[in-house]
Amino acid sequence: MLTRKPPDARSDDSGAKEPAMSAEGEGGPDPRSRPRLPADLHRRLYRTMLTARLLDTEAVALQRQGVFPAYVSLRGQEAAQVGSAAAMDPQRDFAFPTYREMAVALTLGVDMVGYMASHRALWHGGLYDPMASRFAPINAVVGGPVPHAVGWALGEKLAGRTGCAVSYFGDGASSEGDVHEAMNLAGVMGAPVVFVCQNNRWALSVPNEGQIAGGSVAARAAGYGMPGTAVDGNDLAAVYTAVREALERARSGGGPSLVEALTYRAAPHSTSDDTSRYRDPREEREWAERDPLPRARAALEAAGRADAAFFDRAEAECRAEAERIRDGVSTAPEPPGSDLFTHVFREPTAELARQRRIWQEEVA
Amino acid sequence: MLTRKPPDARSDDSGAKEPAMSAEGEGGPDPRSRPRLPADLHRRLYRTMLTARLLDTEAVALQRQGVFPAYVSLRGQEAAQVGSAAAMDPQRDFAFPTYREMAVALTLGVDMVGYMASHRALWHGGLYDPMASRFAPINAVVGGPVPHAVGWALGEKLAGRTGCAVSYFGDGASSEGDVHEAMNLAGVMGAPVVFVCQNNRWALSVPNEGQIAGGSVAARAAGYGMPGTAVDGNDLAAVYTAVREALERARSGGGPSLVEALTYRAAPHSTSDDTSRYRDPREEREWAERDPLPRARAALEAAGRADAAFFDRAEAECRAEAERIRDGVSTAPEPPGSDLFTHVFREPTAELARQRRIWQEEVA
Amino acid sequence: MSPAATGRTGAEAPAPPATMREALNRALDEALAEDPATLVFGEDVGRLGGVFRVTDGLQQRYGEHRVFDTPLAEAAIAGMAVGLAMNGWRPVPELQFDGFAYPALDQIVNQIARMNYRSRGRAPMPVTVRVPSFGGIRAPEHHGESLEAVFAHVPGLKVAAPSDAPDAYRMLLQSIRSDDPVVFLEPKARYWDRGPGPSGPEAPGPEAPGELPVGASRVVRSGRHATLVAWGAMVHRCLRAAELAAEDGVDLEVVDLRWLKPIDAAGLAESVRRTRRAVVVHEAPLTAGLGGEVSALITEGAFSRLAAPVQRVAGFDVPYPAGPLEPQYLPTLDRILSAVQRTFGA
Amino acid sequence: MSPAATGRTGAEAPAPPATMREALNRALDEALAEDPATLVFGEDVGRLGGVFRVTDGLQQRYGEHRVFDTPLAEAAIAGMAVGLAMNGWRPVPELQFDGFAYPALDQIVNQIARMNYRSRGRAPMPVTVRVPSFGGIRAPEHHGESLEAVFAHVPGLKVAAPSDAPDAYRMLLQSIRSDDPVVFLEPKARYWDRGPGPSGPEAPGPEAPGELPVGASRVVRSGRHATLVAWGAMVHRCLRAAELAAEDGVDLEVVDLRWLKPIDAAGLAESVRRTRRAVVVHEAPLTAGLGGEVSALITEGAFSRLAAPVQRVAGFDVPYPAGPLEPQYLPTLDRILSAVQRTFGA
Ligand SMILES: Cc1ncc(C[n+]2csc(CCOP(=O)(O)OP(=O)(O)O)c2C)c(N)n1
Ligand SMILES: Cc1ncc(C[n+]2csc(CCOP(=O)(O)OP(=O)(O)O)c2C)c(N)n1
Ligand SMILES: [Mg+2]
Ligand SMILES: [Mg+2]
Repeated sequence: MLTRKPPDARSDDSGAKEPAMSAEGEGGPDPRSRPRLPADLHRRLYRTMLTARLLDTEAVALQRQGVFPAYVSLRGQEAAQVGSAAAMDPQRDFAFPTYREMAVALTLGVDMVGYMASHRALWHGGLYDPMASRFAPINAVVGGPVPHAVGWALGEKLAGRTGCAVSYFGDGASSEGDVHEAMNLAGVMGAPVVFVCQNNRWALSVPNEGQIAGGSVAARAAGYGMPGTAVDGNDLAAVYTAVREALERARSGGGPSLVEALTYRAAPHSTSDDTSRYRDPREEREWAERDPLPRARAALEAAGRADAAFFDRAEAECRAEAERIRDGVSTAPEPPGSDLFTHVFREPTAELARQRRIWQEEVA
Repeated sequence: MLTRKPPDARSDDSGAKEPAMSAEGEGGPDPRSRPRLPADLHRRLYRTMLTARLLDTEAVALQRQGVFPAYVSLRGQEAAQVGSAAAMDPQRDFAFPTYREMAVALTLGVDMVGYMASHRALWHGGLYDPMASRFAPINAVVGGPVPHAVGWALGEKLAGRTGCAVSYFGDGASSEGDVHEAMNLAGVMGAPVVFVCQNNRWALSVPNEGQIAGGSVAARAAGYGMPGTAVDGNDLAAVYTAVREALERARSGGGPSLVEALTYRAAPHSTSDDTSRYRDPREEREWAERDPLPRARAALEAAGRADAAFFDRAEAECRAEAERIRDGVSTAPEPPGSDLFTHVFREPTAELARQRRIWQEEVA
Repeated sequence: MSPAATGRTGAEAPAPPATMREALNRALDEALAEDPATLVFGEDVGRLGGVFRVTDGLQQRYGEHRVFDTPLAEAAIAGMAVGLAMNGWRPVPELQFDGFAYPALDQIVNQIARMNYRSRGRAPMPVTVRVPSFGGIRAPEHHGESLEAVFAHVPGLKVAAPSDAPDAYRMLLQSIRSDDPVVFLEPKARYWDRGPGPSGPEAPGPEAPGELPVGASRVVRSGRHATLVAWGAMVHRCLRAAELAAEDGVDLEVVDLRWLKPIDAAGLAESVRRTRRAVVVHEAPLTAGLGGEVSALITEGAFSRLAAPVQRVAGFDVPYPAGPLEPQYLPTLDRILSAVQRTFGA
Repeated sequence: MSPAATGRTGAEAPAPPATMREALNRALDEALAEDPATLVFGEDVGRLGGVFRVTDGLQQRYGEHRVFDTPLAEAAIAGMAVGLAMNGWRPVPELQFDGFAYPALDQIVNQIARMNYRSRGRAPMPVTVRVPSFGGIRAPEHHGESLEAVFAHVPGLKVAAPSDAPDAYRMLLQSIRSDDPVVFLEPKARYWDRGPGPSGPEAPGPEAPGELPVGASRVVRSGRHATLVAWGAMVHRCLRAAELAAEDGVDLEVVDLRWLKPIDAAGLAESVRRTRRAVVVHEAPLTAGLGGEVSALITEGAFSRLAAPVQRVAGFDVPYPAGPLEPQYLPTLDRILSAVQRTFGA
């Protein structure tokens, strides 16, 4: 009789739960400190992270001003999102986001006014073109889009094409049945999909301890016969490298993989949330020290890849970009009421036409 | 970055997929051949297996005669079912079956006429008393009852009692989201539940290869932080020992475990099924050599625990018992039509009373 | 009634009427106090006290064994309730939002609703599934859905939808005390309202629970010219419509259906036999909505008295929309009043 | 039309009319042949050819890439269809039985039905979800359920339920060719029947697909005294009831609704304006069943002509029962005829 021991969540092969600080953030002579990103890319992604941070801050402000009814901040997860999305080939691959992947959208070049329109409640799925952007409509069902990514990836394989799907989900989502069904399906079918779990430690008010039996999402991968990797999700290069490896594997017929990016939801779950009810502010302070943005900056500096002028310009240009998006979404026109009826079906029905007439006569 | 390799499904620590023949079936001087069951229990369980086999055979015949509209045979799984159920404490524990656990019911002392009534389509859940029998109503939703077992077990823990739940499910069920959610829940809550997966290699027409990514259900346990064990499911003593260990662990506060009993569905999925469409008869013949019933008999003989007289008497008595049950279920009265209305609610509604009157006037 | 409960609802200085959130919280508090088998669980109901604070303070008061957070897994939440009930507990799970009840539907329909039947009464399911429901709060997708027609169709379930705070209190206690499974739909848009709806009769306070039996509707405004039938937040809107109609001399009766299964067919027929006209109003999409059932029941029960076909005013047959379109999707006062007019042949 | 398809339906020796299983199989075959983007998948649909053999031979003909078995996971089956559709495929997933559609419901309602809307028409969902449905075959629990009211309530879905083999063929091809998602409910009890129902008009053969538009009902028997409305296997039962009534000189019209969303409200009104009486018959439980919707639509469309309230004959509000009780649960000929009598004031 062969007994499997539960994995030690902190042991080496199940993914460290306390993300080891990457040497990047500390400079120094440690050989691991050598940048794992090409210099150009490194600078570019830093700017994307910065824009995301600034736009996120604007969005929180817009909610306070009543422009957005609510907003879900990704603060603290910029490295996980930008690093993973940058590893994709935007010509071939396709991302399936949740509701918190703003920096993924930004990295993939999604129309950000259209993206943020979802937070202004102009249209649930956003007003960008998901097919042209290769970034599926914003999806609020936790776990729901994960099987979509597997289906898309399988479709790519069936067609003999080489694109990969990237499926984003959270630590909380890992408990949903859909995620299990999707991973097993991907494993059985050898679908070219990379599951990117942003473990930001919290699922609304529930911490990992109350969510993830065994302590590691990455460790689940073994049970599906796929590689599972836990990385420091606040280390831009580490995330980028892990996802890139997984994409290369998928692209060359090696099937699915799972990358768990260990990060932190630095902000409340949403602007309606009150973290004081359930988490210790000390934890937030601890994680503030691992903020991925200063870390990425320090890494650039340590590698001698950017000087003060670079950072000044980045700050100015990224801020301008964030403000452009902010202004764009703030002033975007509301969709006309007739849009209620326009997109329900491709082949319209008489009954819906009748209801549209009622709307026209009695509501519009 | 730490990469987990997919487990080799045939390697030692993820559970052998080809069940190693237990030495019991071969006799010989191998130290592993020493019986792992007390002699009395060994004889008793052999008789239970034999009754199950004979009753199963009667049931198939009843279907051919048109007494049962359909029947799902457990042929080949007697050791897995009898061994696991015998490890339970029927005073404290509670079993949550699927639709194929006839020999579990038999082992637990369930009223078998009431059990088989479900196959005669007298009442879907069976006509036995599930609460008194500590054996939940027959459940046809694949994966559906698994969370029930976790809830029951959690209830036991909350009450400070020491009972354990035993959750039965198949290899096919392991793909269902409910099973994942239930296992994660059990792990997070430390619920005293033993998950017994009877991997009979087939889920209707789909073999393990098309069902279980990674190849092993037992290997999934690690991802939930619980022990997972793959045992030769046709080895009565091995199943008994593994489930007993798991129950002892659960009972003493050690939380959930998973036991995967590797066995074989020797019969078609149900009497409506046609295996020639999807599986090689050679496979059936191979597995016939590992039939758990002759193996249990050989083990008794090898251990000098039973002689010809014992087997003759067992044959006669078990056959009589199987025939008693067969005759009982064949002649059991059909439930009255009013039963349609009797058990819908505990607190009846006027509307249902009205419908019952319609039934009385226009149907009965 | 338990000391804990009386301690909070007794003869102290008269407090302002509770909001619906507070009323529901009180009902849960009382249920936990009066029966140690009662358990409250779900996503974020423990430490956080629920996203709407309906379970606020309960974990502190009754401990982590009685009030607890679960993993994010709706099927498991509903499914564990089955096992808990089979082990003698009285589970009150919460599904965080209407739209996220779908992953739990298999367990609710195929398991919770049938276990008593399947076991021939041996395994009753005294389970109350709370679901913050309906729209009107400009929420994200899947946070404004109306699933009552789905639940009401399921044999073995009872379905409640209160419209104001005092009734929410009474109906929740009644549901939890019931030995049958109840799906309890809470109108999110009314969570912050105090007391009964405008023009509603002064409903009895929390001290007089359960005086209306399960399945009873109530007339929240009597009138002579037509009957409006609604539940949840739409009751309030119908009361507003009745006020406006009254200015034009049209005297509308408003029936708060309260129980969506069983439905008070007799009460509906009684009202419409008097008024001879009926309009049913709901947020859910029109087609196959519960308005069809209500319309059919009224027609069956009052056909010879009906002056006009029962009118239905409902959400359109479109997915629940985002912010600015929400008020155009939900039944407006104009649409309700137009429907009333149609019953007068206008 | 593809050579593969014509080869089997062309000018060879006249074959006996196909059973519904065979007709559906032919439609799938043709859909696979005519559009290489069509995929058929689900539990046991490949090697086995489906538990009812509806997909028999398709994997052999089109290969494991076009017709394949999935793991036992309904949410994944529906969910993968979304991704496949977004990648240009035309998925035709099967859910093995009605009762096992519940685990897929979240993906069907919250994803498949909404993706076109959510994406403002950028990500259409040409998905046809086949569900062997309804009762009447003395099957185990969860194998005799009627979910049409649930699906018909969902904005963004279309719902089909054919009643005989030629129509099943046409409607399935029409559904697969549609760019909107269709839930296709196949009446298991009719799988083995050949040709149109008794007394039904000789329906056009498979060679003339789709001549009725999506949403059209059809009169399968014309009559003057009352209209019976049904779908799936109940159409056949209504035709039998009409034969019996004819013996008593009562001339019943039978409308096969066919499309349960959109519903042919105009067709229903037209028929009942002529006959002045209507009975709707379905297997699903009465309360909140689609009969309520049909009753309301008829009442709205033909009120001034109605001689009596629309009658509903449905399954009782109880979980679908086992074997011997099944015939007592399903609408009987007696119940249908009694309801007709009630429309005559008897
Ligand atoms: C199926 C489902 N259930 C519940 C919710 C409500 N809800 C929204 S976000 C959330 C927590 C999600 O946690 P996680 O997956 O870790 O993602 P994060 O919010 O941390 O990014 C919950 C419970 C939902 N959106 N979908
Ligand atoms: C949720 C659900 N989906 C589909 C089915 C139809 N079905 C019945 S048994 C079965 C195969 C089950 O395989 P497994 O779990 O291995 O159990 P076994 O039949 O081998 O005992 C299927 C697909 C079902 N009963 N429930
Ligand atoms: Mg999280
Ligand atoms: Mg199996």
